[in-house]
Amino acid sequence: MTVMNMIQAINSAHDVMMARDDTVIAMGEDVGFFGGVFRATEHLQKKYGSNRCFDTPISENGIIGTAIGMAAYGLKPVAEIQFADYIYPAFDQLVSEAARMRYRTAGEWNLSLTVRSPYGGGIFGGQTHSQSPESLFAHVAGLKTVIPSNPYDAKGLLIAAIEDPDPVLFFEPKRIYNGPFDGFFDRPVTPWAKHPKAEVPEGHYTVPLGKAAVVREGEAVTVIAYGTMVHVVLATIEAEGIDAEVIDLRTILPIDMDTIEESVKKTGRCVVVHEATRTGGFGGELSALVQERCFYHLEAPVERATGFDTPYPHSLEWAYFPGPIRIGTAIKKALEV
Amino acid sequence: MTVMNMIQAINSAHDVMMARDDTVIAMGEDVGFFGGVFRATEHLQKKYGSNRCFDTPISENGIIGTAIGMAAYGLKPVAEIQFADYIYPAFDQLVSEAARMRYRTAGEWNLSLTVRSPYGGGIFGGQTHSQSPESLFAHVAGLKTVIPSNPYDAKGLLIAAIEDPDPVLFFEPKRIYNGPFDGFFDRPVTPWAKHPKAEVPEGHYTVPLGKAAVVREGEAVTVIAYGTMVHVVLATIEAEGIDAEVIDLRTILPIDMDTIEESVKKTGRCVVVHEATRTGGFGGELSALVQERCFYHLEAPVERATGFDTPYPHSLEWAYFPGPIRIGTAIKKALEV
Amino acid sequence: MTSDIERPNRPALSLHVPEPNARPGDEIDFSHIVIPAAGSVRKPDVSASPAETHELVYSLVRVLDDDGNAVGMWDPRLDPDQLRRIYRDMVVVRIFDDRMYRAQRQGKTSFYMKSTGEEAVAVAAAHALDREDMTFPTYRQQGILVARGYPLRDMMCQVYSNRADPLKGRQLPIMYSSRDYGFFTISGNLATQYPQAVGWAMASAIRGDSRIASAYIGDGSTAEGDFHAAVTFAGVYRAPVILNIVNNQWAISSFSGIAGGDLTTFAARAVGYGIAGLRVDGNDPLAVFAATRWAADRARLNLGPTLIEMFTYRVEGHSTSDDPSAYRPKNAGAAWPLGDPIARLKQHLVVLGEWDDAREADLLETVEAEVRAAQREAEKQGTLVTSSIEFPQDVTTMFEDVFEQMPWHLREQQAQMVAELEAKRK
Amino acid sequence: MTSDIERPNRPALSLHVPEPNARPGDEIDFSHIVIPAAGSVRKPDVSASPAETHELVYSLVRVLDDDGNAVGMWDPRLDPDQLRRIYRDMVVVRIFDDRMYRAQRQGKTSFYMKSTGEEAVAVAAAHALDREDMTFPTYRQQGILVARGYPLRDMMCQVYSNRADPLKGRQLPIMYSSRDYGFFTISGNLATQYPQAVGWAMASAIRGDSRIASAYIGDGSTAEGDFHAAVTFAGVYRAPVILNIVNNQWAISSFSGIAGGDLTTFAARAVGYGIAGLRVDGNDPLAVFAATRWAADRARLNLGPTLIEMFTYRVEGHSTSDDPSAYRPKNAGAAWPLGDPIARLKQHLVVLGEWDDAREADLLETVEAEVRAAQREAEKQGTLVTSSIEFPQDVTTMFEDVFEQMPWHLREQQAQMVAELEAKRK
Ligand SMILES: Cc1ncc(C[n+]2csc(CCOP(=O)(O)OP(=O)(O)O)c2C)c(N)n1
Ligand SMILES: Cc1ncc(C[n+]2csc(CCOP(=O)(O)OP(=O)(O)O)c2C)c(N)n1
Ligand SMILES: [Mg+2]
Ligand SMILES: [Mg+2]
Repeated sequence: MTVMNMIQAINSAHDVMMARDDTVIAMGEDVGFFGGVFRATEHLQKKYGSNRCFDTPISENGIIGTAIGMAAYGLKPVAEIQFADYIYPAFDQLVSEAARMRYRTAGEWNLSLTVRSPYGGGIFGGQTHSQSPESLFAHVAGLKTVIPSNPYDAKGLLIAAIEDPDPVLFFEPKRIYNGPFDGFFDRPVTPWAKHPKAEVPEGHYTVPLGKAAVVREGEAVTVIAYGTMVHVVLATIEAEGIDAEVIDLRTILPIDMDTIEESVKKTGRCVVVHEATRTGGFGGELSALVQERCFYHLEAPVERATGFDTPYPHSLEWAYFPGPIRIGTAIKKALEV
Repeated sequence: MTVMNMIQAINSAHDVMMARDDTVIAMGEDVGFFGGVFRATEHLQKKYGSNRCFDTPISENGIIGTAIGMAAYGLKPVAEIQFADYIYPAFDQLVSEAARMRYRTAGEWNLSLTVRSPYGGGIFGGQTHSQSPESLFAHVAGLKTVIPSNPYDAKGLLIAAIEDPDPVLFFEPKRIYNGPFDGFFDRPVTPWAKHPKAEVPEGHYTVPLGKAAVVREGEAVTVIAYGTMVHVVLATIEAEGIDAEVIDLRTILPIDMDTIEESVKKTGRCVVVHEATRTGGFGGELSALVQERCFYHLEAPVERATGFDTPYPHSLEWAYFPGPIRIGTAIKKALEV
Repeated sequence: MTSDIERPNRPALSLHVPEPNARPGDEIDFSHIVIPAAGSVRKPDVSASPAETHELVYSLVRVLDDDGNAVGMWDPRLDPDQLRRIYRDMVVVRIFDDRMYRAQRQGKTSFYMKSTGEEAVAVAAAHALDREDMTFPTYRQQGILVARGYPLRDMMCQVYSNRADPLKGRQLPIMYSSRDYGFFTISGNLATQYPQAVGWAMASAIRGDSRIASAYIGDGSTAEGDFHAAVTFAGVYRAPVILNIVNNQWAISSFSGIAGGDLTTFAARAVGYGIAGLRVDGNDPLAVFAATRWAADRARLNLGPTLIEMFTYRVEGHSTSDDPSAYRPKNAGAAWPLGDPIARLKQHLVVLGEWDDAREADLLETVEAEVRAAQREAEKQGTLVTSSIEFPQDVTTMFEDVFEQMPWHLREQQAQMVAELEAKRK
Repeated sequence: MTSDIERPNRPALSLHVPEPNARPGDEIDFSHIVIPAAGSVRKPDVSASPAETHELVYSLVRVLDDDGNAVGMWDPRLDPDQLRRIYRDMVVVRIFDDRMYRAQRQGKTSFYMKSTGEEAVAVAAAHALDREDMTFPTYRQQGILVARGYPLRDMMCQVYSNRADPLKGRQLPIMYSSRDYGFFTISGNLATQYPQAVGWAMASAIRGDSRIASAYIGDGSTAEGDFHAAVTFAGVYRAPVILNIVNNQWAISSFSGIAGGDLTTFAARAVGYGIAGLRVDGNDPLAVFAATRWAADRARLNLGPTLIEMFTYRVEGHSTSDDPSAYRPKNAGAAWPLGDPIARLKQHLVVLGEWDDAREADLLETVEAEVRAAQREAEKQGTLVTSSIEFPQDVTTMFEDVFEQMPWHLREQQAQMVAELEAKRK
């Protein structure tokens, strides 16, 4: 066990897998010599050669298109999209190609392809360095989507993603690369070092895809969150003194409904939290599922605390970001009746 | 008034607007001389010149990218994407650019841009001529999305879209271009001629964006649908003898919540129907909104009848398509308790 | 900086929209097509620099002259048996296309696309590749499957979406896929296969493998961003890939000018990217073979990609959904000055004394019989079922292969569908 | 078709990954840069065919020689006043950049990007365009705003996201937008502005207007699909647009070889598309001016687009988030053999007898004062507020301009946010 921040954990997942399996390669803009703008692929080119870790042209479309070809060949590419906001040029290759390959070939070709991308807000990155597009991919049959909330999970989930025989989108909440963020923008930043989930094994292990984690047990209400929001939710309920059960979804799709149902049936109340814009966000799907499957257990409407339906505004970040007040309000509303 | 099918109504909307406003232009693959693969732009090049109605290279990206530039100049382009399944290469220009232009320029630039695209299944078009991607766009702040269900609305909504100062996606359910489809694949096709909504004024009129239509009043349950599904729902409740209130949403975003709330508060039950795959589909958002806003009126969970979460299979279409049985089952479930 | 709000000295601009030189009712006119004499084009050494190939992008590699002789440096000097195999495969494709076209017209399937006039582009190229090389075709290279001996019956089963359809009814007709035959799954989305081919080739290079990739794209589809990504990546990493542009001069109803074909050749794209390029008479099977072999040899020597424009003509409609007489003169296909690839190879065989009427009659009869037999076999497995829920396939397979493991939500939906079908059957 | 499963005759392939010729610790080496003598490049007639320009894409249009003389056919023969205006504008940009860079380091904003060494590419080009022409810049053409007289204070207010920020705090610093100054809104998404510029130019042509568009893209960003779409559409419709590629040889940490720059010039892309192309010494303000004017004249005559590679060097880091010493030798910028555009124009003015030390001192003093004054004014409107909810702007504007009319859901969210802020302030 070593203490790692999220970047180190992600770097370590690459390293472990590239050492074990020489079909694993890392590619993306600035990923090679420089090791990525967030340094997630640092040292890999030096260690494994530029054959297995290299810079690509600035063409997200080309990155995913060629990575699909490599996966079709039998490699396990781990492709970085520098910011999730820049994944859209690759949308067609992801949706029409990666997602469909196994199906349209009746299993003849599968793609063991991982697409990593720094994701989410909280860093004054403005409209194009802050987005949370997970719900767009959750709607696409054939894609898995994963969002870790801590170094331990990040490494274990990334290894599981790389080993998975299907394409996995792996969104990394960049706000918590260096430390968990509780949403109180005016408090000092805490580094990962103090967090139990920063204890990360150096070698190989996996955290299974499709399994949520109950990160806090509670009786009053179930709060479903993922990524940065897990920490904000925990800080919120602590500040408010609410006995919430907090589920860190970890995998967006396939959804771990068992864990959710069990919890909601126990608490009778549910709040869904995400950074992404509200309308058409993944919260809508979760809310619909919860009320479909737990209707007779629900004592109050399922509430959502989310980003607002505007582009991500640069300087108004702390009015935009779903922080403790927004989440606290939603939880209190769910507890009202 | 003339009797028009949907293609004729859409063609007429172009014609009326191109005659009234010489900043309106039509462009897209095969849109010029040939008049579009579904003939929606027939005669326009001849009538208005190849300056105002022209073929484009096969680059959806380029079509939307240049149309954005034209709209920034002050034109009102109506761009056709040949099939909604081929809109993904243009996703970045739509999401990162068209949707954001007014916001990021603080209102200095707005885009009066309409993107039309044949959409949905029911024609044995296989995976890439059958998709219903509306929920992807509903999640994007800054885009409006419209889906008509009949010739009268198609023309009026398209004119409203062209006149709208913001970008509008206009998805045309291709299964009902030539006649309403009731979902009973083994019954003979009825042409539009027999339908009251095929009576279409020849001149200018609008159907407002953001306004749903109650196409059938009823007391037992509210069914929300749009596009082809409106007809399948009507046929289903008739076959099952259910006194449902049927809402044709017409505009996906902005959502007409007033109409929905009023209806659900009356009936106490709600079913959402769409062709798109279920998970992350727009039904999730609608379901979430209904239970958030009508929770204490709901006597049963909001049900969803949707496409399955697989790619659209060519020959298994009638097992995939959300037909009368699937919809009927959902409605009956909503009525059970 | 001038600042003249009224801009009196500035003339009015106007938009140029390319138009083909003949529309329905006009006389077809191919006088603008420049045809260099067969054999007149230099063949660079296989290790030539890209720049040394660039004069070729403005010419046309041609081997067969008007009299059916193979001439010049590009003559691949194939033995008569191989010529006959190529000939036979092209004949199979044409007859196959005709029968499947008719099957669609008879309502046995939803859709079909022929490759009439373009058979050489697929067949002769496949003969010039190794059997293990991976091809990334469009819907007009069914000839590759034929050349590699893929069973016609299986192709037809795919077209029919029937019980024996290897793709389980999931794909539109003609969207074949066969890993074993090195035929990458055809996508309904144009151009996506191009960067995938480059990625596959890069992977082969990363692994120190010796197999190369060969990709196809239509003239119209070169406008897609995927084309640009593919050629950029191929050049940067010297990917062992052949990038074929099949310029059949039409993209549904728009002519190649709408894709930029009035400005320069499609082969000239190679100059812009600084990679090797060739422009080839796509209706000349020997030229297609020779150019493909040259490019393959380059790729195998780690000299990187070659972009090849296969210059040909789409003789028939785009697909069964298309009627080309709505946008071009009726006789356009027949008037194409570079002739028919099958007729041209036949003439060559005749000139060589390796073919005659008897053999021709024999071949046609055998192939017709073979195709007919395959069709009979295929139809035993059913044809497309449209107005019924009596599917030829096990309908529950619809939920398989979305992922390797079926998640709970798909299992639930599968059960729901089974229940629905039972209800429908009642 | 060969079929050798074991493939004994096939050598192993390998992947080529381009590498710059110097990394940190190495001696910087620009010996591969070919620099034709100033004045040595022919200037085609403005109505030349694209093909007549194509030899130029492999050369370099240069006007200023090593001694500061303007030589050759491309000399735009500007009068000294205009030269001094261009000079002054470049100086303003450099001083502005330095101050804003420092402001970012002082925590007054989140981010900044300099254009050091690339000032001519924006400033001299802007001087060669009409004031009404629309420019579609990247984040490194702030020089266009300066050249067009946009208030420095307003630029700074945008950088500070303060009360007077014309973009209401919504955009990252330096993502300026000004319709009135013909400066199209900068996007955080690379390359998207390129097809937009072509569309704008097409619209101008459709309307019989006389204004043209000028678009900018970085060398790295040419790999995006948008680049390909833009050039394809521009060629097909002969759009009145100048397509500038600013080749500063770096894209964050990757050198231009990763974008294909080792294979040919970026200007050579023009050959591939069959449009006019030029390659220009981007550090020579007179060459930039002349090439831009030539391309603008062509566009105004309905002769279509010109692709111009502005060959320059990114002297400093990519942005305030970047440290270039991690991936290239430290002194790279200073060693760039084509010099500094400001120094070169100054030398020319001195040679002409139109500049001297006194004027230089005077200019620097005036500009420094001007920039400082603007900064003072701007800071009166506040600087970026990060750890507080005391926003300089009216925070409710966050919900405006998503659509022209605010729909109910945004009104509800706006009210929610107001309530939240009240709660936070308690
Ligand atoms: C991304 C995408 N856009 C549009 C289409 C519709 N479409 C199918 S074939 C075709 C024409 C293709 O022309 P070309 O590339 O020249 O190929 P050809 O049919 O001539 O072989 C079009 C526009 C599609 N399949 N995919
Ligand atoms: C679509 C997209 N992908 C990636 C990025 C991240 N990014 C910002 S600038 C940059 C490098 C651009 O290099 P170049 O085009 O050469 O322009 P330069 O910075 O040298 O002016 C990258 C990769 C982005 N902004 N947008
Ligand atoms: Mg074609
Ligand atoms: Mg650069």
